[in-house]
Amino acid sequence: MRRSFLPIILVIAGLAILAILPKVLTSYYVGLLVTVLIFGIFALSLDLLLGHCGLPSLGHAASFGTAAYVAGFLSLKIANNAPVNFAAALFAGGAVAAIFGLLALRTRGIYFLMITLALSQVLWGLAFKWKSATGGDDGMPGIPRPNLSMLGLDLTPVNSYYYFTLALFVLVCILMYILIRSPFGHSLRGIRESESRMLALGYNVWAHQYVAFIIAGLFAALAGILYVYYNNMVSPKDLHLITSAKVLLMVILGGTGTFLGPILGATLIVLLENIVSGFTERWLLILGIIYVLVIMLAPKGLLGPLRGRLRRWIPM
Amino acid sequence: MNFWILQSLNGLSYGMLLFLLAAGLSLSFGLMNIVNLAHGSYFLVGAYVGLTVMERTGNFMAAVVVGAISVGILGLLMQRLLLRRLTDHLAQVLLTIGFLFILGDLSLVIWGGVPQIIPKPPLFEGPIRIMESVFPSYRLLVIGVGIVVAIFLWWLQDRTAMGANVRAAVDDEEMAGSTGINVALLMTVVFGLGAAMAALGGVVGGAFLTIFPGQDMDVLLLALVVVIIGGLGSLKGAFVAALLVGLLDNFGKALFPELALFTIFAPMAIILAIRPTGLFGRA
Amino acid sequence: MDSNVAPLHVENVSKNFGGLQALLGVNLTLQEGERRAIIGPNGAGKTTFFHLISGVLTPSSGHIHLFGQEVTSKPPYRRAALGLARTFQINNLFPNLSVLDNIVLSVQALEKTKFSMFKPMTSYRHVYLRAEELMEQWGLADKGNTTVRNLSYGDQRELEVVMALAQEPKLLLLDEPTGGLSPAETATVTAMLSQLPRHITVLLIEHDMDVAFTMADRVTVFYMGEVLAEGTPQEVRENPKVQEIYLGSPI
Amino acid sequence: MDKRIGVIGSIVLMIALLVSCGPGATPAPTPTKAPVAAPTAAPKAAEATPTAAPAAKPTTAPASQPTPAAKAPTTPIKIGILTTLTGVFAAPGADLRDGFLLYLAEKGNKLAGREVQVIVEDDEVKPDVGLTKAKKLVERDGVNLVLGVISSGVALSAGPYLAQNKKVFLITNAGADDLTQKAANPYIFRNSFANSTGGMVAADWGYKQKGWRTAVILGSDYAAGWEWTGGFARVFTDLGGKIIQELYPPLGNPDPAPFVSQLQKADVTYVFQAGADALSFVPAYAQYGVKARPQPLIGNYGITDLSILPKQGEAALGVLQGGPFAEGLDTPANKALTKAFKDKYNRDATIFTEPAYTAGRMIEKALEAVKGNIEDTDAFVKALETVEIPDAPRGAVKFDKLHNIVSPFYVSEVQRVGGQVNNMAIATYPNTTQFFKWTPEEWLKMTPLSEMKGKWVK
Repeated sequence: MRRSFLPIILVIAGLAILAILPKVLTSYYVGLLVTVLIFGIFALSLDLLLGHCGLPSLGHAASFGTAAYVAGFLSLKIANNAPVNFAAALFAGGAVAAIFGLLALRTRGIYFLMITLALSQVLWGLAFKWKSATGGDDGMPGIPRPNLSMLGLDLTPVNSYYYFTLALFVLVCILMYILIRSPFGHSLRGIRESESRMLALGYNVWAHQYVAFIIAGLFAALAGILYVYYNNMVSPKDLHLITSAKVLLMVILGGTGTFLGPILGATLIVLLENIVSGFTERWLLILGIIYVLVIMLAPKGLLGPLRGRLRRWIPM
Repeated sequence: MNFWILQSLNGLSYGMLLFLLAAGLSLSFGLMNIVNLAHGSYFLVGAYVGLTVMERTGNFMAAVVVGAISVGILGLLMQRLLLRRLTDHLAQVLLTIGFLFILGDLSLVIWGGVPQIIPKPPLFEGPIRIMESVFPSYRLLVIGVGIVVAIFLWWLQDRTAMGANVRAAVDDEEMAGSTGINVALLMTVVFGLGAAMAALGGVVGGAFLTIFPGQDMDVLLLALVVVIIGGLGSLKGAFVAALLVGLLDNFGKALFPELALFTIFAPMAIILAIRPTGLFGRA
Repeated sequence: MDSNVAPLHVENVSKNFGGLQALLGVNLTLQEGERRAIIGPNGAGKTTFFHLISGVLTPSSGHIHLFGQEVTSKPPYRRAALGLARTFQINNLFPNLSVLDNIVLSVQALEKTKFSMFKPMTSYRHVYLRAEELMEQWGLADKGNTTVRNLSYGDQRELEVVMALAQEPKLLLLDEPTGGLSPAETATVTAMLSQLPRHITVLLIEHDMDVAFTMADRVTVFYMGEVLAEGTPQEVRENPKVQEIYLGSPI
Repeated sequence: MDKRIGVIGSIVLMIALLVSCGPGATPAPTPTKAPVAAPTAAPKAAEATPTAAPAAKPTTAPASQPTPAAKAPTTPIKIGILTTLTGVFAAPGADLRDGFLLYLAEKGNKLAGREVQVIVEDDEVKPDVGLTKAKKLVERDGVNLVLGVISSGVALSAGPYLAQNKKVFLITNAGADDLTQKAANPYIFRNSFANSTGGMVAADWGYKQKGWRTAVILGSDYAAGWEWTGGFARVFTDLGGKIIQELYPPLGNPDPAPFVSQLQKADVTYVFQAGADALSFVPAYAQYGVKARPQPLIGNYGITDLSILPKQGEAALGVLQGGPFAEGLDTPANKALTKAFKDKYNRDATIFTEPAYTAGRMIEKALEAVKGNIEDTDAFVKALETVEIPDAPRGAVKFDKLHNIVSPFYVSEVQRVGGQVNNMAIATYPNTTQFFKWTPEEWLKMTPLSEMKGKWVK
């Protein structure tokens, strides 16, 4: 196993650029970057399922949105106690994944897609209808950012929140990197390639998938928590099929099973969504065309053609 | 007593509409193994085309026929040119979500954002008396249309050569191909038929449910609930589930309006937990 | 020998799919170290039988014991843990992974560390050493970095067997190991199989009668879901019912 | 293969281009530390004397007098329109936008001598998208003022942000009572209406003029539905009337059947329905035989607004509404607006057009008072508070202490006039405030109407 120093240099350079960006960008663009990082985490978590396990969840927004609602509800209605709220929201997002995993992992293929979709839409319906707890369609606005005063951190200004998000983003990347290189990560890819062979080899396939489903749910929950505090609000949209599909598009646009792919996909889609809509009313049409073009012309994603070369750096 | 009769009729007519909407979706799932999230768009576009025809000609039959045929052709083309090439379900999902956006936005450009309603045929404009109560005659027409379409589909599937070929192709595509059935063409036709039925539902529904931007998503979710409860690919399942959902939704709203949506989501979740393949789906 | 400690003891096993009776009242016991071949025409239920033993399918009735343990409705991975390994009739590999990674995953299956999430795979040196040793032993050493889907069919077929061997099995099920191979490749694989140490019990399905009869100590014939005959190659060859099925075929 | 690379390349290029033309030359104000303690409490205190001249509310007010003397910048004034252009409220959103653009066009794109640059953003009727777009308008485009907003949910999420950043937010539709009551803020104005007022006018008129004593109320199950029907119920019961049934269909419920078919007999049905829900409700009311009982239908002014009225057919004739406007209003300004809008956009002006159009006049008048210097926000807020338009299309309008509109309210009826159906005013309630017949203190002490759902039937 030869090691090249190039990737390490690139990562350090990338981090340096990310660290400097707030100094040169206006607050609006720093805000966009925060969104990019959050969706980067979200997309990475989905890629753990899609790219590494071969499980195409159409309901990944369930963990994201549930955590967002729990964090929002606690901060707004109970107390702005960051550690407790973070833990509770992470737990809720993971619990949703644990329950959904039990139901969905009994099935494969088209049924898996439909069940994950249906289950997450049930949660969406709950958020939409249970007005007294969730605010219904209007969501819950006015959620304060976490107060980490005991650490001397005020996360209210967008720049501080950016660094906070960046730190967690880097943490997620490191954890994900360790995970996909571990024996567990290797097993997941084996399962993606052939479940029946893994079973015959003696792997408890279900347990691997279930654990991965929960881990992915936890990372998605983290993204949801960061999102609700960044926006200061949460709404049923965060649980909707369209959100799940958007993250899927991010992963596929970038390239599944690659490390940079989901992050690249998240970057492009977030920028497109926020910037194109300022130029034309017809941005939904453009977004639709992008979905079609990506699927028909670049089904392996932007990094797909480069995958062979990237493999040397990143286990895939 | 009166309440129950009236609300049952409401639920039945709504359920029949759901059947028109969901039958095609169930077929494309179960027979062709295609996940089509643009199915709600067929309903919406069909309704809008029907509206335009109705405004030009004033003939409700013409609106139904033109709406169904034009959307049927749209479905044919989408299946033939794009969906057929995608074997991966996930790719189908994202492609059809793209079309959900595209067709929705194009409809907004062409027909504007104002909610629309298709004028009813004059014969069915008014109310009729049923025992003590008053009921819109048009909703009885909807029940009739639903029954006719269900019988037609059953006949098509069980009593015609085309239906036999479809069943053969689903059981064993290679075998069917080797006996001279043009499987690819057959699938395209069935897909187009499913799209046309959704459009038929759009025109019929457009006369009492209105047509508005965003309806594509609303009806898509309803259709998915019906298909999941009924079981992918089962016409019988789609029929039973559509009536079930129609009645549940109607009684749910009438009795517990706060729980609207839940009265249909909860049965779906329970069925998924107990029988992931739906009431009549194949394992 | 007491059948309770036999590597494989199948007792009156039946399997039906809907209305179709795939297997009916099959009994079969293997002695330790035995080489047993299963032959029979297409549709006789041979592969179904393998699926029942390895746990892909559960019998409709009857019992299966591995090394004296009842495993009738145990999941496949539990049976693998008892020392069962199998190959597949149609190549069942990890096509987008390298040959090395395929074998590493097989070796790792024995390890308790397969759920470990915190240390990189590459830090488990002994797993790689074992994998490299296997590649060396079975002539795949120069192909370690090749992606499996780019391997020749013959090499893939060989890898099927190597992956099963990497599990260090006590009982090995081989589903047509030479299926689709050229005569030369068949010879290679046959040679490979005959080198297997005698403490491994082998059950193989074979279409190639030459391979079956040279490899096996005993032969079982399946026909229409039932055991038609069982015995030494010589006995089976001379069985009139078997000859009837294989009418005209040189047995 | 190369086709794919081409597509990928062009997507990347497109995005790169979009990003690079992003930041623009004007560095947006960076709210390094948003003032959390916006002076939200102030207005309530100032409310003690409702008839007195506007008191100075914003804490920074004293400095505002001399500033207009300083020359106003010559750069364009940037105005953001936050509205809905996709989804179920796309049509109202476009009417709102075009109402304001029409006024600007009439003024040659100049207000108080300064060029006006308008940036339109689509909130998709989603509160979080609305907030994101508000941030974009402020932080990227550097707008001086934001107007519009169809949905109260969006207004409630974007409002606090805009106020924190000291941007004037002029709401031209969203009617949630809270916006100018509990959530009132020195920087938030509303020139449309508060939800409950229309219902209160309808109840007062019906009880006194029509002699209605029993009523059924039916409202979409969200804040606006509770507040419109609640306004009706509060005044109706206060006068001595009785509510005998309350029904709340979900919002976005195009099939009114389960509800219409269980309406009980009463002197009147009061309804809040909007958009597609209203379009299907009015015909269903006739087809289920309720209209013929006879049981008159009165509702919010959206149940038969002009964009859907012609499609509701005969069933709509005779339907009554209470609201701050009626399309058939016979004022010179309304006739001029109706004609100009039709000429420019080739469609009818609707109830969503008038407030946005009048917003143009109100902003212009306030700008003239500060000599175009909108950058002095507090002076501009003060000027806007005192703006009075005696001849807006709907009549004389001004703001109350909590920055909600004071305007005439109308009871109108769907009539056929010269072969066309329209909403014709049949009674006028001049100078109506959001507190109707109560004082602000009395009103604010009562339970908010959004919490009264389900409590009217005794």
